[in-house]
Formats: sequence, structure tokens, C-alpha cells
Amino acid sequence: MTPNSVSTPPLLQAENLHLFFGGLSALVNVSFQVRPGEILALIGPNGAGKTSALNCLNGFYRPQKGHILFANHDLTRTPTHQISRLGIARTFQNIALYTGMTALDNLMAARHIRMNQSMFASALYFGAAQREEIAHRRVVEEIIDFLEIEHIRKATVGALPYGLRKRVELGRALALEPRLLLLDEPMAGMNVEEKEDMARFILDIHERRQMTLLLVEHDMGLVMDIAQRVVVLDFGVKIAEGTPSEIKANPAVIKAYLGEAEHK
Amino acid sequence: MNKIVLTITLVVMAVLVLTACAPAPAPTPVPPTPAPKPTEPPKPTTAPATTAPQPTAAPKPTDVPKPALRTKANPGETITLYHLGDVTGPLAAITTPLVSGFDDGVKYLNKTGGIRGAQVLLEMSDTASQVDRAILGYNRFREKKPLVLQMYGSGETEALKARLAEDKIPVLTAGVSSKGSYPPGYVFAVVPIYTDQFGLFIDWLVLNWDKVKPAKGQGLDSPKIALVTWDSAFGRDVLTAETRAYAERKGVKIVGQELFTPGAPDVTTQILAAKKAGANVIYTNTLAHGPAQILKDTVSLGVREEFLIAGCNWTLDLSMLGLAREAAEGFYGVFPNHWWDDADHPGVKIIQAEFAANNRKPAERAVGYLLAFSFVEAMKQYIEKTIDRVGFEGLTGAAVYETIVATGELKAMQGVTALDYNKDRRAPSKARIVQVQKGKFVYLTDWMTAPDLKPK
Amino acid sequence: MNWDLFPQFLATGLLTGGIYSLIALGLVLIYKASRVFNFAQGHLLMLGAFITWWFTENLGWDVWLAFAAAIGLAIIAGWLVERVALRPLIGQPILATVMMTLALSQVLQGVTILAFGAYQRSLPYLFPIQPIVLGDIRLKLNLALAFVLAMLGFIIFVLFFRFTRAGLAMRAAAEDHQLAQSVGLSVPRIFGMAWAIASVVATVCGVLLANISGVELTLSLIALKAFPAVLFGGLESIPGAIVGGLTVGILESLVGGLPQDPALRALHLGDIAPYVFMLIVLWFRPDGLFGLKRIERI
Amino acid sequence: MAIRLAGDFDISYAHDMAILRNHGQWVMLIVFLTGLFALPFVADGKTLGLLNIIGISIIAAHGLNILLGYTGQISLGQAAFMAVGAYTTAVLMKYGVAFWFALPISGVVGGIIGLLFGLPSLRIKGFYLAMATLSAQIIIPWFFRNVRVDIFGGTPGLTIAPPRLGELVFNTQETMYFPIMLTVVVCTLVAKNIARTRLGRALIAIRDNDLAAEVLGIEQFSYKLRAFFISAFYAGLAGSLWAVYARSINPEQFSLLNSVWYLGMVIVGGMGSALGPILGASFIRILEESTVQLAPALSKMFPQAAAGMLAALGPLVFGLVLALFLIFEPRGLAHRWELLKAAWRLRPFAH
Repeated sequence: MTPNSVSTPPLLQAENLHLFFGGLSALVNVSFQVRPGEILALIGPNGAGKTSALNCLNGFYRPQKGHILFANHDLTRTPTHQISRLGIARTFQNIALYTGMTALDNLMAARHIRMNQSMFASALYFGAAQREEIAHRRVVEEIIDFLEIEHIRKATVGALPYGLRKRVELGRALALEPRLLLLDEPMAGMNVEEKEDMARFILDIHERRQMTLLLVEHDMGLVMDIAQRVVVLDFGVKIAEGTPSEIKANPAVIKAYLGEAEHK
Repeated sequence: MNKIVLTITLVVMAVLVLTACAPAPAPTPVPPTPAPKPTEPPKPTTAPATTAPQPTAAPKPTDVPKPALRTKANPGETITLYHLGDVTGPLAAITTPLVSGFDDGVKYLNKTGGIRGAQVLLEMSDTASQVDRAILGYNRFREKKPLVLQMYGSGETEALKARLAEDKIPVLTAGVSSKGSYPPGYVFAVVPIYTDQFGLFIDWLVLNWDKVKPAKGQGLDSPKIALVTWDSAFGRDVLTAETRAYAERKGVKIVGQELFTPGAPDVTTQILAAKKAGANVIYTNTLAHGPAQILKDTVSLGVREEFLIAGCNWTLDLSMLGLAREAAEGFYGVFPNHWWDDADHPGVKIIQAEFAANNRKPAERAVGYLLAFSFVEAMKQYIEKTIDRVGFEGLTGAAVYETIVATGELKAMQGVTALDYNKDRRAPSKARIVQVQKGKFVYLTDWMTAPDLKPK
Repeated sequence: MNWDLFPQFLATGLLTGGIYSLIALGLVLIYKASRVFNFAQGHLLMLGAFITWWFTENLGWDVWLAFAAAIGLAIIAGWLVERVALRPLIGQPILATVMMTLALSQVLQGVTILAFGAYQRSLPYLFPIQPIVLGDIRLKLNLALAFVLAMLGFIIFVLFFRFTRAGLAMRAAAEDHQLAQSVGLSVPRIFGMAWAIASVVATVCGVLLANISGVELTLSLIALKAFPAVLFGGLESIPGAIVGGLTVGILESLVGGLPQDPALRALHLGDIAPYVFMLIVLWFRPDGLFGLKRIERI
Repeated sequence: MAIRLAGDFDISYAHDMAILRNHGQWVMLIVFLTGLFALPFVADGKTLGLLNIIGISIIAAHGLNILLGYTGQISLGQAAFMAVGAYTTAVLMKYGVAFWFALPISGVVGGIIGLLFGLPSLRIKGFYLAMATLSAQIIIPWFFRNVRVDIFGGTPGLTIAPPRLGELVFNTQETMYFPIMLTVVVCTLVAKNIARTRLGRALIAIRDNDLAAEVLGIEQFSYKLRAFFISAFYAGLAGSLWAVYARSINPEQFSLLNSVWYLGMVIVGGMGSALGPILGASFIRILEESTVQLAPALSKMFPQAAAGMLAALGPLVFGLVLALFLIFEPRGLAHRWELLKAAWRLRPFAH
């Protein structure tokens, strides 16, 4: 696998994104590419526009200018629920699980687009619908094993501790079997041990499942070990792009992060 | 999937619209099940067969009862009267005093020897003027095999009519809608049905038009009636094909029907629309607060002198006088019973005394109390007549029904109100016209007989 | 169509709309402060009328004195309702509060029947029954004065919000609960105050209405007409409550009065006009005329 | 986490996903169903009357639960959608269609009308949507009261002949019990199935986090409409059964207050649980029955308030119960039941 080879066409291409809220600009002329098979990190200080960028990819926000191309589709014109069908899954900074469901059902819910039983078949739960449910259960159980959450399979997620919820949410995104996985601060608010676990899962996903990942992270240090390429945003503007080692040496990045440190 | 849902929706909507726009069905295909047997009220002549379990039941009333007939209650024996009415809901004004009247009526019966010695008990259920609750209440009562029920709401009576006939439970109802009372079944209206009352009013109006017509107003050469009434089964019961035809025959024009919701704070729109339509008479088929609102609003619009305003018997109540006050002056109505003011009447005297003895509030000095008290006494008479005929052992709803249709005129509480039924009639037909004068009901006529305007 | 009566129905509708506005004001006050839509407003209104009646009938008080006393009780009742029923639900989903106010309406219904009976009563007239004749237009004096009182009430509330400490505190709390808390305002106390004021508004409405129609259980139903008014005006807007109430009143009167064809009149169109209107508003302008558009944070 | 009996292990996913997992549960189900359908031969009419009305309420509450409990949308119009079902049945039977065909058709027509009033969910949600359903609750009875009186019977409404099956006439509590309970059993099974399959997960996903649901490819609008359809479909069935049970329908029977009662049943029973509507409807109806039984005794104690007692107790008790549940047990009786079951299984020395 040659994730960084420039010759392969990008999996996702964001071009000149402009996003405003009233007078506030969240993204200014941001462009980046995600290449097939890579782990790209999108980093930047608070308020840099990282999550806004993800929200554009998801169709939550519609950028006023610019395009996002994914598999020949312009995502800026695709409804949110269609984007997942194209093969993009994501997790959320503040965890957006279905709190009333069990962990298992959260994952099963993600199989939604891959199931095709009708409303009536669901209601009767007979024959094909039943077989389909069982087949998808098998897929989901594999992910549960992979993430080591067997013990909480039937627990309602609302009551789970933070770290486990993050893991269930990752599992839910995986259950979509996406081509591109967007992770919004997957390690935020975790202790060191949990962070290490999560990093291990992310690398495993990348290797064993051959998935392309776009990682949004606030904490620069952590990202450097995982990501293959890094894009840096500051106040909605892209200030740098390159390999982790290039980024570490980039003066603009250092300034942005130091500047933030001074504010603190 | 979404598209499929949308397509199905559109198709079904289209079908619905088409059916709604389709011409009214020809009358021929309408009765697919022409009155299935169980819903058909048993004919009076066949009814004794249903009471067959009692071999003592004499085939003809003239036959001397066999000695086995027990007409005296055993010690401790009781008879329960049932009361299925709306204590709350839009009719509460008239029905709350009914409960008290019912209560005190039963007390009075027990004081005066019960029913052939049996203690009288009372069971009530509130329907809140909701038919679903009435049905639940009825289910409760039905299992106890009531001899006779008392009911109020038109809607409830109509809803239960078929089942009353199936279960052979006669009911005295104050919800005297034409649809509930006819075709004849087990429902007996306690006052003339609303359409007949309206007919009686038209009779009187035509005879006395020159004397009673409004001082000013429009088209005073003949009466032009607008119905200003509630948007409910009860409120709308007056305007039928029969009453329209009858009015036309009598040279009275019905110029419109204006509807309002019970409790609406303003009916000026309806009154002005009626005026626009050329009306000089307003008739309302509502309870006390209906006419009160109409009367007050005509006064406060300054058009009171332009209308003769009248209503059915339930409009003539204490709370109407209370709500409308001076505005009630000159209001006409159809009055089938005596009133609290008739102090010389022996029945009213007793009721007055009982009312005082039970420490009732002045607010309950209403038509409901007076009538409920009388109906309890009427029930007693019917049951006693039945006991005389078939004995305590033969006492069933069907047997009481037999008595009711065979009795003819029956003076309840010595004539506070008179009931009168036979095998075809399900309501009495006698009433007087009253007018509110100085806050009192004043009889303007002697007893009149209402025309028969029951639905064909 | 009765076009010649158009000015008449317009005027009648305007006056009736004044009452709707005042009910809508109560709803808006509570919603603005605590994000609770009070389905029991109509029952508070009914209770207020019954209490006023009780003072005049059983204690023989003058109707205006009874009115004042009922307003005093309404403050306690509103505060109590918030304290007992709504306070435990702070932080619960909107459904819980909706259901609670529906439950409350049933409790108030039961309490009213138990305490006063279901009879219809009448209050001594606050205003004489007399017409006001303006050219071809005939209006009810009592309704016109009720309208004037209602509008006066509005002015008082606007002044209250602009110029009193409590009013300013309520406005601050309505904008942002956390912010209000951080500057030392007691948010629960403000909720209680909003309920107390809404309860007073309800009582005023109840007495004005009872003066026109009578003291009875059906008084509570009038609040159903204020719902479309509130949605049209915007759930959080006090001027919206006025505009919404007047619009619904006028709409109802015109739709109810103008058609002349008996078949059309028999449909009683005025009865549903406000709700069809509400559906249209919900579809085309869900936030109402003066409502706030909210951006959802993800 | 669900606590199971010792010895109940999952052998396969199919087994784990089944509702009934061991022989004991099968036996219990068969005994229960046999008992349920044998009841009319032993119970008196009064009990059956109560059970019938509970059954009809359960169906309506199941439907509301799918909308409210699973999808998180408030509906104040369940009684109105029942009216649609009831009138569909009444009109179809008037034109000679047998009840057994009219019943499913009523469900479908009810569902479609429900779907129509669910259309605003494209643009609005939560409380605003509740107001749209409130307008359904006003407009639908108005329609039956005023439009095409020749078909719908206007204010007096329509009377309905009892359903027949060959010689059998369904005109008593005993006979009506069977079609009602059969529908209840089927409706419960379907509700349970919806809850545990693709459709139900999509609905709950929308309830719990509508944006995350969109991200996972669940189109909110389409699924909300489905929920409206199913909910009103159930209401239509309940209305249809009500029509032949009551044998006379008019627009006044399907009031806002009834809709509020159904909401109360779902809340008291427990939202988002297939057991909830059963418990809630039974609890509220039995409570109603007992207040009726209690009222005369209380009236004797307080004779001056006698007339009021009868009328006040119903709304008062309902309102209080609802308020208490909202404050102290918002997850309803179903949750209590789960706790009770867990406690029973964990009792000392069970195994």
C-alpha cells in the first residue's frame, strides 16, 4: 500500500471552502485533499474551524463558496443522509450516541443503510427480514469483538462511562463500513490509558480494515504519532500542510500554537 | 421508499377526494342489512314471550293474577334505580341539580314506603357529555340488569339506543332528540321532542303574531325565524325536513341557521348574520346559557326590540334568569312542566318541602331538580304497576317496558310533569308557552298539543 | 358574501381578539421565562373567574374588590404551581413539561368542580350591557371595555419589563438562563414570578370573560383560541401576542360572518379558521411573525 | 444490563434475538394466551366490558407510543385519528362492506390522514409539531360534523350494525372480546417487532439524536412520516373497533381530552417500551373504573359535594397520577416492572 503516492486520485477533495455565520467567518478559502488509504489529521487551536470543516463534509453546514468532491459527488449539494451512503462515517466531539439504545443497537442502527427490509417486513419480522437481522448481527458482533466491548453489548449507552461511550461511537461509525472515516477529537477528555487504547484502535482500523481516516484533533502531540499527513487550520485559514515532521518544524504552526499558549 | 409512501398517499388522497365529491348515494343501496334482528326493538306484542321464564305472567292484563304473584317486598329487598348522566361537560348547568333532585327523590320514596315496601337504592355514573364514557357507564350498569335507566344527553341516548333495545332496558331520557326517540325503541323522552316543541312554538307564533311581533324590525308581516343554536347534536336537532315543511305550511319562513360553540363569549356575529338574513324571530335549542348569551348580546348590540326570542324547554331555567338578568325579560319558551313558583300545585309543594328539608343550595332550585324528583316518582309508579301485573319475580326491564307503553298518560309527582306513551309514541306532546316577565315564568297559554314532527 | 357587514365583523373580531391577546400574553410570559408552554392557561383563567364569583356570592364583596382579591390569590396559585409541579421538571425534555401542564389542567378542572360545583353562575356586571353604535357598526360596550382593559394590561407589562428591576431580571433570564444565574439572578425565582404574573393575567381574562358570558367550566376552552395566536405572533414575543390575538380574532369573525350561502354557513367555518391558519403559519413561518430563529449548535 | 435466569445462554444470534428464549417462556405465553381467550367463558360482562375498553385503549396507546416513545414526536391528535378509523368503518359498513375488511382499511385510511398531518415535520419539530397535531384534533371532528352530512351523519353521527361472521353476531361484551383481543395481540407483536428491527432503531435514532441519525443515513423526514403513519394506523384500528363496540359514533366522542388521556397512558406505562402501553392503558382504565366505584362512597361522606364528587374525581385523579409519574417515575410502569423482575431474579438463593 502506498498511501502517500501522489499519482492516485484523491478520495476526497475540498476546494476553496468559504463558510460564514452572519459576519463571522468560520472557513476562509480552505482546500485540502484526503488520499485513499491515508490517515490525515486536521489540527489547529480552538476555534480554528476544524469541526466546521467536518460539518461541511457531512452536509450539516453548506459552505457559501467552494466544493467538496467525493467519489464524483459534490458533497455540498448532497443531503446529509445520502452522504453516509456514499461511504463517509463520522464520530462527534461531544459524542452523539443514541443514548436510549443499547450499545449493540447503536451499532445495528448503523447497519441501516446496508439493510433493505421494508417497513412491513420489519413489522412482521418474518423470513427474509429475520435472516437479514441475523446476518447483520454477525457483522456487528465482529466489530464488538474488535473494540473489546462485548461486556457492555446490552447496556444502555447513556449510562456508560465516557471512554466506553467514545468506543461505542467509534464502533457505530465502523459498522457503516465506510470508505472514509471522520473522527472528531476521538481522544478528547480521555486519560492517558484510554488515549493509548484509542490510538491503538485507530491504527488497527487503518491497517486491518484498510480504511481512510480523517482525524480532527486539538492536541498536536498525539496526532503526530498516528497521522501520515497533517493539515493545520488557524482562524479558518489553512496555514500549513505536510508530514508530521514538516509540520513540527513549520514556524507558522509553532506561532499559532504558541500564540494560543500565551493567551492561556 | 419515500417515493412509494408519497405515491400511495397521493393515490389514496385522490380516491378520498373523489368519493367525497361523488354525488350522494342513491337511497336504494343504503340499507345493506335492513335492520338486523338483534337491533330491532321487539314489538310490544311479542315482548311477553321474552319474559316467558315467569309462568305467572298473565297473557292478558285482565286475567286475575294467580295467587303466587308476590306484590309485597321481602324484608331487606331493594330496587336500584340507575342514573347515567353528564354531571360535567357543557350541559352541567342543567344536570348538576338533576343529581340532587334524583338523590332527594329517592330519599322521599324511601320515606314514603319505598316501592311496594322495597328500599330504593340509587347508582350514578358521570358521562361528562362524552359518548365514550356513557358507553363505559352503560356497560357497568347493564350487567346489573336495571329495570329502568335515567339519562340526559341527546348524544348519549342516541348512541345507546340500539343496545338498550337489545338488552331490553327502558330508559327515561331528558335528551329528547328526534333521532334518539324515533323510530320507537326502549327510549322514552320525558318531554316533547325538540322538533315537536318547535312545531308547537310555530303554532302559537302564527296564531298570535300580530300581538307578539317585535316592536320594530324587518318584514313584520309574517314571522321569519333564524335558528341561533349550538353546534352539537342537541343544538342542531330542530332543523329537519319535517320542521321545514311544517313551517312552510304554516306560512313561516326559516331564514337561516347560525351556529355557535357552547360557552362562546360572543354571538354577535351570529345575531347580525341572522338580521342580515331577514329574521325577526330567533329560536334556540340550547341550555340556559345559550339563550342568556343571545339575549345579552342582542341587548348589547341594541337590537333587542327587533327580535322575538324563544327557545326549547331546557332554555327555561333558573341559571338562564341568573345569567341574562334584565336581558331575559320578554323571552319566550315551550314549557312542558310546572315550575317552582306554582306553589299551589300539590306535587310542587312536596318538592319544595323536600328541597328545604335536605338543605339544598339556592342554585339547585332549577328545572333539573324539579324534574328529576318527578321522574323518580314516575319510575316508582311504573315499577309498581309492573309488580301488580307480574309480581316481584317477574320484574325485568322488558316487563317495565310493557307497562310503560301500556300505561298511557301518567302524572309524575301528581302532575309536575306528565308522561304519555303508547306503542307508537315515545314522548308526551303537551306544553304551554311561557314568557319571562319581571324575572318569573308567566304562562301565556293553556296546555297545547304539539304537532307530530317526528322524523319519517 | 355579507360584504356590507365587513367593517362590523372587523370591529367585532378586533375586540374579541383583544381577549385572545391577553391569554396569549400569559402563554408568552411563561414560555419566554421558562420554555414551558402552558396548556393549563385556560383552566387558570376558569379558576380565577370561579374564585371571584365565590367572593361576591359567599362573602358578599363588591365585584371589583373580589376581582382584586382573586388577583392576589392568583399570584399565590401561579407561584405554587411553578414550585410544586414545574420546578421538579427543570432540565427534563419538553414533552415532560407539556404533559405536566396538561395534567395540571385536569387537576384544576377537578379542583374547581369539587370546590365550586359545575353550576353556571353569573358575576355582578363590571360594565353595563349597552351597545356602542358607530354609524353602521354596533359593538358591545362590555367587550369594548374588556378590550381597553386588555390593552391597558399590555402597556403595564411593557412598562414593567422596561423599567422595573424585576422586569429587567425577567428579560435577562429569558435571554440566557446561565448568564442570568452568573450575574446573581435566581432563575427559579424568576420562573415563579413568570407563573405568578401569567396567573394574574389569566384571572383578569377570566373575570373579563365571565362578565360577558358567565362563570362556567367551558371558560377554559377559550385558551384553545390563543394557541394559534401565540404561534402566529411568535412564542417569545410580547408584541407578537397582541398581533397574533387580534389577527385570530379578526380572522375568526370574518370567516364566521362573511359567507352568506346557508350551505356555507352551516359549515360553521369560523370554528376552524384559527386552526387552519395555524397550520399555514406552521408550514410557512414556523417561528411566527416575531419569533426568534434558532441556529442549532452541533 | 438484562439479568437472565441461570441456564439461559445464547446458542445463536437468532436465539439471542428471539423474544422468547426458553421453554418456560413458551409455556408461560401459551398459558397466558389460552387464559386470555378463555376468559369470556368464565368472567362476567362487567369485567369483560372493562377489558374490552382496555384492549381498545392499548391499541391506540401502542400507536402513540411508536410516535411518542420511539420517535420522540408529541401528538395531541390520537383521538382524531381514531375518529378517522371509526368513521371509515362506519361508512364502509353502511355501504355493505363487512367489518373484517373494514378494519384493516380503517387502519390504512387513519394512517394516511395521520401522515398528512405529519407532513409539517419536514419543517418543524418538537412542540411545534404538537401544535400541528392539535389542529388535527380540531379540524378532523369539525370535518365529520359539518362536511357531507349525507355520508358522515353530521353532529348526530352514525349508527353501526354489529359485525357478523356467518351466524355469529358480535353484539355483546363476550363476542366483541375476541376481535378486540386478537387485534391487541397482533398489534403488540407488531409493535415489539418494530422496536427490535431496522425500522425501530431508525425511529429511536431520530428520537435520541436526529443529527447523528442523518449522519448514519437515516432520513429523518421519511422516518418521521412512517412513524406518523404507523401511529395513526394503530389509531385507525382502535377507532374501527371502537365504532363496532360503541355501535354509534359522533364527532364529540373523539375529543382533545381523549387524546390527552392516551398521552397519559403512554407516559404512565413507560415510553419506548412495548410493554408500556399495555401497563399504562390498563392502569389508567382501571383507575378510572375505581374512581367511579369510589365516588358514591365519598359522596356519602361529603353529601354537600356529592354531585361534584362524581365529576371531579375523574380528572383530578388522572391529573394527579400523571403529574406524580412525571415527577417521580418518568420512565413509567414498564421501568418499575423491569426493576421488579431484576430484583426477583437476584433474590437470594434463587440458584
